Amino acid sequence: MALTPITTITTLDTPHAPSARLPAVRWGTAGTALLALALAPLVLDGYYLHALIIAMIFLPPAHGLNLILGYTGMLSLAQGVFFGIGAYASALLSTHFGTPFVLNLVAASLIAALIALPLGIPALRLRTTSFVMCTLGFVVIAQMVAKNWVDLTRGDMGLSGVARPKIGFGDTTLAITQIPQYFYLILVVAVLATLAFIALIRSPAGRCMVAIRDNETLAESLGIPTWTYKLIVFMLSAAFAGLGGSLYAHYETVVSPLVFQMYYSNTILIIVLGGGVGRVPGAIIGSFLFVAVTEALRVTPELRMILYGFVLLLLVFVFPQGVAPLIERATEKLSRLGVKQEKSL
Amino acid sequence: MGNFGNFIFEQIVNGVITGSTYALIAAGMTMIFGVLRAINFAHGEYYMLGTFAAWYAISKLEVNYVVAIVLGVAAAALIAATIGRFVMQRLVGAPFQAGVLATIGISLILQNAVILAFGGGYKVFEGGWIEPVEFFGFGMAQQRIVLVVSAVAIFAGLEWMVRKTRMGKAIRAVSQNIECCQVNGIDVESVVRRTFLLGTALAALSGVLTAPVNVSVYGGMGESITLKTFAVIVMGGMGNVRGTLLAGILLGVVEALVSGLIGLQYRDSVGFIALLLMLMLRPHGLFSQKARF
Amino acid sequence: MKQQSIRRIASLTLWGAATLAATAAQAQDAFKIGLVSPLSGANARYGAFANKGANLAAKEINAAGGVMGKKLEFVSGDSQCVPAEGVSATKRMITFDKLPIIIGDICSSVTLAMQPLAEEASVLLVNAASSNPAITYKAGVGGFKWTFRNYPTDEGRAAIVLEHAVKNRGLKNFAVLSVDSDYGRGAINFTKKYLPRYPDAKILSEDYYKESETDFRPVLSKIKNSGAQAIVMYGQADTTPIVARQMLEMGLAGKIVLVGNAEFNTAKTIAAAPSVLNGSIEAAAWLPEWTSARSQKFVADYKAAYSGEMPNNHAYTHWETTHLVAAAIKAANSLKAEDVRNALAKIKYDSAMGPVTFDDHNQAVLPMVLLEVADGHPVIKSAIAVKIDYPK
Amino acid sequence: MSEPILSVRGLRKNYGGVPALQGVDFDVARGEVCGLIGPNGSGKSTLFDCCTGLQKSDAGSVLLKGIDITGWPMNRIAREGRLLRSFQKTVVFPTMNSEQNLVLAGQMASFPGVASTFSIGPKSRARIKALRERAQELIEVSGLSRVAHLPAGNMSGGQQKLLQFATMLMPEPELVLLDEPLAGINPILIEKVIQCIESANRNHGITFLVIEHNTDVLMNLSHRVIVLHQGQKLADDTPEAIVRNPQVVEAYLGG
Repeated sequence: MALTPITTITTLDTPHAPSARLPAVRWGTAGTALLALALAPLVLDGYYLHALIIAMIFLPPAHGLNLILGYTGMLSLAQGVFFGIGAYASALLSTHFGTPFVLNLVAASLIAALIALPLGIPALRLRTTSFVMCTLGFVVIAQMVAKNWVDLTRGDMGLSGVARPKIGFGDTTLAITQIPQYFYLILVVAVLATLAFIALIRSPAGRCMVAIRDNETLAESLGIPTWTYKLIVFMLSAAFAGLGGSLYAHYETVVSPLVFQMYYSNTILIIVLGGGVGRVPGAIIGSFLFVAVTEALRVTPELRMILYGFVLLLLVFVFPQGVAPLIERATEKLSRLGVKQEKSL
Repeated sequence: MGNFGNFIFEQIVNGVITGSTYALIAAGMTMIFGVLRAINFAHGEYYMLGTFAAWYAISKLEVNYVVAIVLGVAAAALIAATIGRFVMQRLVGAPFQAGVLATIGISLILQNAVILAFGGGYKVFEGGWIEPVEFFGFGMAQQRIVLVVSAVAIFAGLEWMVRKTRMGKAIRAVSQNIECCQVNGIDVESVVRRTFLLGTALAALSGVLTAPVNVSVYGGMGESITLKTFAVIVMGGMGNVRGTLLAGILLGVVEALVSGLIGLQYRDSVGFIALLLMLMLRPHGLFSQKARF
Repeated sequence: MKQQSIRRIASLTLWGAATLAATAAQAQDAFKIGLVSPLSGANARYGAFANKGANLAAKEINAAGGVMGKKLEFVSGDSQCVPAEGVSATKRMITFDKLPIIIGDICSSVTLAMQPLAEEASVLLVNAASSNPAITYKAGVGGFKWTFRNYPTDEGRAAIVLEHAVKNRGLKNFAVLSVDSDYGRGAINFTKKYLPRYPDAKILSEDYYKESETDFRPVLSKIKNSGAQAIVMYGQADTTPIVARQMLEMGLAGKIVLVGNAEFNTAKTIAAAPSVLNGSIEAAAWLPEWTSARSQKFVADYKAAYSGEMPNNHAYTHWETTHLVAAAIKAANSLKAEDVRNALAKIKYDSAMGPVTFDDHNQAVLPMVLLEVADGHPVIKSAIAVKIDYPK
Repeated sequence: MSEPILSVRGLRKNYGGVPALQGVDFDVARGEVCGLIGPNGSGKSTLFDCCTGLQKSDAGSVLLKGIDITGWPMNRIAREGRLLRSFQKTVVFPTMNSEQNLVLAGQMASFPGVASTFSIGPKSRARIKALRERAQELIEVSGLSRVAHLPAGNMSGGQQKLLQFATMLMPEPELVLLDEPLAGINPILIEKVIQCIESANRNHGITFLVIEHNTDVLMNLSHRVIVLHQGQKLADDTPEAIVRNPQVVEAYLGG
């Protein structure tokens, strides 16, 4: 039996006849949300900004997972690996060569993608559970490598003192040290990543991914080289993860083999499933939701993880499609409402 | 060179002992996978629960080890029954990732609940038959022999159960085709419940049996076991009980040799490296004839 | 079922909110200190000890009139040994609770991530249990002015143990079996650094166990066959009984001794396999058997406070560090982080182990005790305070 | 007559020792509608699978327009060979609506390569626009306009059949293999499908190889009929001759 296809999910361009102004409303909501984020530093203090930053750091990897799970239909637990690889790549570049932030950022996602290639070629021969287990194996092995390749990674000592990002050149250089600056920097990266993601799934290739998810044989019979697409998607999702890892390294300023714990893969998975798999807003809503929940639960440190567990069960059984659909429906209602009002006027 | 031969032999024996524990735990997991098609990320937690309950019975209720085994397994089974009823059986036919998410949630709840209740510290497990006996020139606790023997016995029992009993036949039927069973009026949900109960009980049992030689008991002890089990069940060919026994013992032996000849720090990746190699060469598991899905 | 689970969650959350409200209510005239530690997940056990130790100290301090007339209270944060989580907890303490002083974390990677935060917020970060040398390499004159560490680094520890093992005990062939963490690996690196001082001493094999390891037979068989006389173990207290038990069943008792640091000397460990632990050498920051009156009293009070549970060294270091901070406040006669920091820098504090001072890297110079186990009881050989030569 | 568009030579295929095809040879001429009949298990679908690369044949070769395509991956045969097939059990992409299904079908033919499909630049948008228009036409023709906005998974079986048929025509293939196109659809639809096949064959010169159990219809539809029996070619002749062929009658058509 294959990964039970997520047949109920709707693709980006929703098939059911949408209210005429729905897209407008969509962009409207997106714009408002973005504006709200952009203004956040004016009203919120450090802790909230930090929470938002964490959310936005996990956003690109979540997009990556959404791409491979939600749009191509393969569950990969290796996102954490590529997240970690991205983090290590940035940390190594910055500590050894003092390369600028932007370069590290790009390099991190490139390196992640390149490492995904040799891993993906064998792994993608596998189906469903075997593939999941294989990606799980990558996590364990990555941690072993990080711990034992001491010459490169300094092993358990980890790499500390990763440089704070600097933007610009020469005397126009701006050193990012304050939380609000970080916030805007990471906001920009997150937005760019999101746009890239949308572009991807709106491209003809995006349709091919959905086709592979829906019925691989049929797609193959229509001349779509499914294997090639799956490999590319695997690498792309790794690139997204690497991006997040790089942001993480430059924000936390320390990287240790602990970034290869299951924690990160799980977190990314929870974000995507919680938000709504196979939906653009899914990963976005998910990442903020995740941070909101985990941080809110800090009110009871000792009960925190137990409650968190219950929240996961709640997700599975009460919101199996994630929370994005609720919000989408809300916006739709909104749009219909708008129409009515116009009529009444 | 005979010396080296002895060394290898000793390592193999070590491996067989550890491996039979892996096999025991994995057997439960693989059966659950068979009927539910869900990877149980919480499986190690039942191993932990069983051990914890037995520890509690021994050090707080001051019963003897044999009683503790019963109590430990019973306690774990009780919790498993509840979870099976309210969570696992509702995963029938749910998307794969739903199972992953739900079981991660359960493992968080169980693990941290135990930490909350008993504190995070290690507990020393008293009891069991830990007197060393001389065995081909190297010592080992009697408990280890008990462990291997009971593992073999249990697997014999499982084999018989799966082949002969109605329960076993139902399990096999559900593993092959859920829809078909639903049509033929097999109560899939109850089969899932019972399989889950059996599987978790096995995990708990192996926990209690290894506790005397593993000495320590603590809330987080399930995690690493769960990971190892994954490797074993895939190698054994998902849902294949006999294959799981061999895969478990194989993993145990390879681990022992690696940590004996290369280094203990590489031990945990052994399972998955082996798994990856196998998946490349025999994508359907070492022992199952055909892929089940 | 849905309703049920929802209700369950609701009730639990309410419970949490209630407790929070309660703490908030009694928090009027209290002086709050942050305590970041792993409270959930696989490392929760360390955090539990740390919190118990710290809270015990707070109780004692408050019984003696508190700090500057205020009650001393802890705000606890969960780090799960994940930097991101630790940073979240710290951020929360800095911006919400506006805490001037934070104690934390046990896991070095979290502490390393906390350092820059403390620096930016000018919050005093006192570490009580991380052993990664980098922490104080980069502190004080090394850069981070607001980080202090009241915990011995492993460099001195490794040096003392090796010297005693080779010089006084004539051990030559060592096998390494340490925890696979920055602590275990770091200590072994230092051991290797000092090994060349003893020409005929050598390391035959090197193994690192993961924190949840329980099966040591394979590696012990190897060590047995390698003909090593001693196992160099820098590891967790919790694992030592397991290793000892399995050495016992393999008949290695009396043939191979343990040297290093992993609570060889606690009653709990020795009870697991007395014959194995006899003769083992350990350099400890603290151990429950330490004879000083203050230490004995701590153990007694701790057991009294926590239903007979034996404290471990995390409990002690957090207990002692809390008292140290209180002392610094007293000396500074101020609750302002800046004053407390300056006071701490030049404090001369009498810990249960002996006098504590801080060097120019804000690293505590404090005595470590060297012990051997003789017929089931720890015997103190010496107490030495080590100064570190920092990498130039 | 020009070189055959498809020629199968000595094709063999076993499933775990059970022979499904044991040395089948035949040609399909350009522009004809060729019927393929035979009792269940005579290897018809297996033949399709081997021709389209879904299954690897054990022996023999498949030539498409004179090029040996044996062992090519399915997608290459479809793309470069312009050979499409339908499946016995109707399949469409359930979460996509009709237009998306059709655009996807046309995509590979109208994009130069995988890389170019990742672009959302004007060129690629223009390509998609063209595909959209064509898709709409086909939707019109197959009378799916009313349900075109639904996810294909929510359409009726018959509608899915029609959509699948439209999908076959979308990338303007040269050869289409239809596996029981008429199974389980009502008489009116049957008429419709037949018309589509004939017009596609006449107006676009598409060659068809059709498996169908509805022999009466097939006999009228096809220019030539090949009969498979127990993995071997039993007969290959005009419909008129086939219905009179005693072996065929005995093996398949029945009295």
